[in-house]
Amino acid sequence: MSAPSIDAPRSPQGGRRTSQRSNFELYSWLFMRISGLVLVFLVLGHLFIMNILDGGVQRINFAFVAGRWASPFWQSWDLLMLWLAMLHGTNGMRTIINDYAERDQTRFWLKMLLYVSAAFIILLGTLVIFTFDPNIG
Amino acid sequence: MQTHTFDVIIVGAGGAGMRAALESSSRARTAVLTKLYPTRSHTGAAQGGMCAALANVEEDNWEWHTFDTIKGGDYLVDQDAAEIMCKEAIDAVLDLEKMGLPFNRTPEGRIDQRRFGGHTRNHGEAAVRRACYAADRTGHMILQTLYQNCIKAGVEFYNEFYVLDIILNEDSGQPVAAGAVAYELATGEIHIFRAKSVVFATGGYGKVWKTTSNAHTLTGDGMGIVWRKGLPLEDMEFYQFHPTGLAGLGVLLTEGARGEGGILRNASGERFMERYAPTIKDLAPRDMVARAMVQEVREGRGAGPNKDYVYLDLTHLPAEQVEAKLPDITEFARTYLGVDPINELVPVFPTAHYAMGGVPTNVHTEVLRDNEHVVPGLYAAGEVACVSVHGANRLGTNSLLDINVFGRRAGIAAAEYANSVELAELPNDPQGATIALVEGLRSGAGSERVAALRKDMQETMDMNAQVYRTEATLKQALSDVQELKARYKNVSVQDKGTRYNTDLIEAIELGFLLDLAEVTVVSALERKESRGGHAREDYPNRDDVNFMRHTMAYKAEDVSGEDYVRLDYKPVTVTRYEPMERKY
Amino acid sequence: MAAVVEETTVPETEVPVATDVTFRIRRFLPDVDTEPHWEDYTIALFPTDRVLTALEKIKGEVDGTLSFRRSCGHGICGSDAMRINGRNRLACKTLVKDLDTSKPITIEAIKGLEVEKDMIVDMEPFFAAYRQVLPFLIPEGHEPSRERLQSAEDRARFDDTTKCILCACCTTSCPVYWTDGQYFGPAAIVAAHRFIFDSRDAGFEQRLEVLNDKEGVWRCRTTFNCTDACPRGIEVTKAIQEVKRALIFRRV
Amino acid sequence: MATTTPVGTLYRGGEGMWTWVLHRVTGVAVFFFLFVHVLDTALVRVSPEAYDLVIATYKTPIVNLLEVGLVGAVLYHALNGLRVILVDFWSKGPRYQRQMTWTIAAVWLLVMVPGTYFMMIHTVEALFGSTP
Ligand SMILES: Cc1cc2nc3c(=O)[nH]c(=O)nc-3n(C[C@H](O)[C@H](O)[C@H](O)COP(=O)(O)OP(=O)(O)OC[C@H]3O[C@@H](n4cnc5c(N)ncnc54)[C@H](O)[C@@H]3O)c2cc1C
Ligand code: HEM
Ligand code: SF4
Ligand code: F3S
Ligand code: FES
Repeated sequence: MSAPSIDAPRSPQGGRRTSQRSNFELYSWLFMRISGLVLVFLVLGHLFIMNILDGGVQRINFAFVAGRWASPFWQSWDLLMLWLAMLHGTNGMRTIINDYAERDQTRFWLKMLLYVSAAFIILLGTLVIFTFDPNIG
Repeated sequence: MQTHTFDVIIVGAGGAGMRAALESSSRARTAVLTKLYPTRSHTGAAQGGMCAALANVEEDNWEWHTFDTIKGGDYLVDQDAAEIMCKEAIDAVLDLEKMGLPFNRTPEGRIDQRRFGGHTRNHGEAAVRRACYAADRTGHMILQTLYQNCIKAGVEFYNEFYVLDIILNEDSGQPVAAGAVAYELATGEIHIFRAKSVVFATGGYGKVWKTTSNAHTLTGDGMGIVWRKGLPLEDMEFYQFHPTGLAGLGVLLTEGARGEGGILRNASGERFMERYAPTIKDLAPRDMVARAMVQEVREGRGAGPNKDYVYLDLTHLPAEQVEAKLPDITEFARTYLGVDPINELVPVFPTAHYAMGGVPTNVHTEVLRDNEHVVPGLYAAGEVACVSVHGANRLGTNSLLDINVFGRRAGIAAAEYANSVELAELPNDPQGATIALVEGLRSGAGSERVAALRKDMQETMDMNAQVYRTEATLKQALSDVQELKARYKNVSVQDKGTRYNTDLIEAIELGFLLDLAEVTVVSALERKESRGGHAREDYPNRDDVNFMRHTMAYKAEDVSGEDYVRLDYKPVTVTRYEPMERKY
Repeated sequence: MAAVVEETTVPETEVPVATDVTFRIRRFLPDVDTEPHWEDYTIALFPTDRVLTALEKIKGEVDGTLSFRRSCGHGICGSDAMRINGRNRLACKTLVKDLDTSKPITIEAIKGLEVEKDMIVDMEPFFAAYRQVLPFLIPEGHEPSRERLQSAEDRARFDDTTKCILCACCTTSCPVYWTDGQYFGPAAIVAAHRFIFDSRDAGFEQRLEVLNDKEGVWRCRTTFNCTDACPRGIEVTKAIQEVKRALIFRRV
Repeated sequence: MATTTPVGTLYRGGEGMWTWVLHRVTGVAVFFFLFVHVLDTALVRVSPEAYDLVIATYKTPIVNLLEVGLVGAVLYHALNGLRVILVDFWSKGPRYQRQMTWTIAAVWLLVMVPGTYFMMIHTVEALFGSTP
């Protein structure tokens, strides 16, 4: 037919590939929920302490951080929060890319960019928490 | 133009078509051509149930069912066919269950059954629970289940292909099926489907009337195509008007509502059916109930501002029962009339519903070309066909049964025949007539509008050829229809495009409707008696001496080349039930 | 041809009056148009008229090229899903009185499937997804001679999802489906649900295999547009949720 | 084949659709903030001065306002996340999703009103001087 037609967004013209027999999507879906539950405490707690408890952001400075990370409790809190939030956020971003990137190529490269930068941030953050030296400077 | 070749083609993907396809596709190369996506077929609108003497809830047997069918059909039923249907009914229901149909269940987990009009215990003693059902969505479940099983079986569908002609080879002096011509809605292209057998399962033609329970697409294409080929149509004067359509709209409320205990009342609240059918009252056969309702209105006992309807009363039934067993019709009343059946009376009036007549076939579903001879390779099943198991009036639930029993038979017969013969040669220019029809309409510069002609036809049919008829009204209808046919020659199609030209299709469909309206009226004029769905006020009694016979209508040409309807008659097959008075 | 009723016999109450209603319809004729455009039509309608009646009237009396699918006319065949005032509905189940007629009523094709002409879209991808979830009974063991037994409770378990008429209102209201046409979509999942929770069915594993796919149930973000759109009142999101849980608790 | 993009009206989804849109927007916003936040915190490894310098910007009124926005976004995302989890795992969840939506809206307001006060109080004091 030569008549023009309106294209539907990424309609499955060629038929979709059938299942790859993996539970990846299932686990990733579950992970979003479980990590979300844990993050409620970690992130909301973090925000509460940092932003609202006596003086909020005004009292934060190097010394404050140094004091906090002297305690293994806060160290593990922040570490867990970092990992979970980043994995959760990255996985969420992956979904969003899957939704909106129209071409397979675009989708692939966007995801690569996402994974690389996420890995970088996670490693950097971990490094900072572990190797933090309060006596620097 | 494209040409396709199959062993069997089935025209129509309603209950009858898909039941046939399930049988045929496992035996021969089969294609289903349908103008609608299969799940849009009107079988899906059927509500109440499908009868079979399963005896799951009370004593019953297929012989009683046969008797009820014959008596309900006012003895115009071919009794051998009715026997077959009622006997095979049990397996038909069980087959559907095995295919996955979600029937309602008894406490023991068996298929539940309920009462339905005209179905009785021991030859009319009392109403019997015989209708197997899935809430008030039985047809929906049947259609879905059959489609699902067609997917499972890998049946090949050509969706939105309008069959506009059959191809008959007449080389040997008698017509033999050779295929069909179809119009593809998406592209406007004409396709030729060659096949050894052709099964017609195109459903009814309720759109001849204005107030109807039928879908917009029930335009009698199959009957019209066969008719134009010079093949007969049987018993077209017998059309069923279902008592309980939503007043003014025609949307159906199943007889199952009365099966569950619903009562018809007139304006003063009287249960008037007690006067017309003292034994089974509201569960009398449809023709009787419809006439009673019209009678009440005529005698001034109708309700509403125009006193032109009666009430269906469900208010005395427990709300849970209504919600659970009649959920859809409850919603229809709420949506379309703003009436809540739980605590309000529902305005109802008869609505054009079902064609008892149609393409004559024998019990093997082979299409007849006269009283005795069949057209080899041509089959018909479902509402388009007239076997005749419904005679002058179909009992509720017997149609879903009909489409399953005879749909199955058609599928098997068509495939077996296809496997035993060679492909018939195509006649010259098999698509010529169809192209002329399509192009003639598309390029025509007429001034008449399809919608206007259709409206006029429907109005005259509602006025003059509905529940009650007389010589005068029928003559009026006939002259109106003939005038409309003349105007139709000048009809205009505004959409000149090729793709999805529904304007063109509606014009073609109107052509079939007008033909069928004429056949209906002419057949009705000549049947000077009252029987079943055909009630002549000028001849109020049944006349077994002169009219215990089927009408066979043929399209013929008179000396001046004008078309007219030629009538002939065919005897009724009687096996063991002698006609007697029909009292309930 | 209707019978003439004398003025005096008609009570004053409830005599409906026809009023002018404007429809703003998104037209696209593939034979002439390169792009869809909006067009207004004003016709007289009764409050109890269906939108489908209005479309029929416009087609019959004003512009025969207006194209849409329809069949049953009362919400049972699923032909006439379209976007009415921005929401997916069946034209035959939407009454004029339930819409705000002070503004034009907008009508356009459902979203996410290719528009072929006016309100007609290509339904093939929709049915293809349906076919992929194995929407048929996969029984276990050999056939019994009579019916398979099923308790009323077991029958009730999947009643809701048996009501589906495959109208596509749900799938084409789903934001995920709009952008990712590969997603099976709610209607297909509803079909799968109908069989997964049927006590007579033994195809659980096969069906779950399909739904566990990358484009299967996990794609659903519980936006509830499907549930809101379903003309049969099916709790679509709930059905999807039940399938998700079935996947997790039987396989994890 | 594609010649034009369809420009129809906006789909008029219900609460469910809009809560999802917001969830997505807040999720993305928080994700990008987290990025920046890890980077700025990493400055503690560089020198206390560098860290304090960056942190000082957090204390400016404008960034403080953004800060409130962030907390609002995280809070909404968390609450709606809980709603989504309930929809997924509580069998009555889908039926009560609307009620849950209004509940989280109420909770969000209940937390954010005093929260904003506490977060902004210092800024307000710094800008206009503390009230005696
Ligand atoms: C509202 C309602 C309720 C009913 N309730 C009951 C009930 O409770 N019990 C009962 O027993 N009966 C009931 N009936 C009657 C029964 O449903 C029908 O008679 C029966 O379903 C007809 O089935 P069918 O397969 O013959 O035709 P349909 O289901 O009408 O199918 C016709 C098929 O033919 C196709 N077709 C038509 N023309 C063409 C063409 N030109 N080219 C290609 N394809 C074509 C269509 O696409 C369609 O697929 C009811 C009917 C109605 C209207
Ligand atoms: C505070 C507690 C949190 C909870 C309870 C939570 C919960 C959830 C849940 C349940 C989802 C899945 C939504 C769905 O499948 O429809 C989700 C998605 C997402 N979350 Fe969170 N989350 C939290 C914190 C975070 C944080 C800190 C980030 C940023 C790093 C984040 C970023 C995202 C993103 C980007 C998505 C994807 C959104 C989408 O697909 O639409 N979340 N969250
Ligand atoms: S679930 Fe509802 S909206 Fe979706 S296709 Fe079925 S009937 Fe239509
Ligand atoms: S609209 Fe779509 S996202 Fe899920 S809840 Fe319905 S399928
Ligand atoms: S026309 Fe059948 S659902 Fe609207």
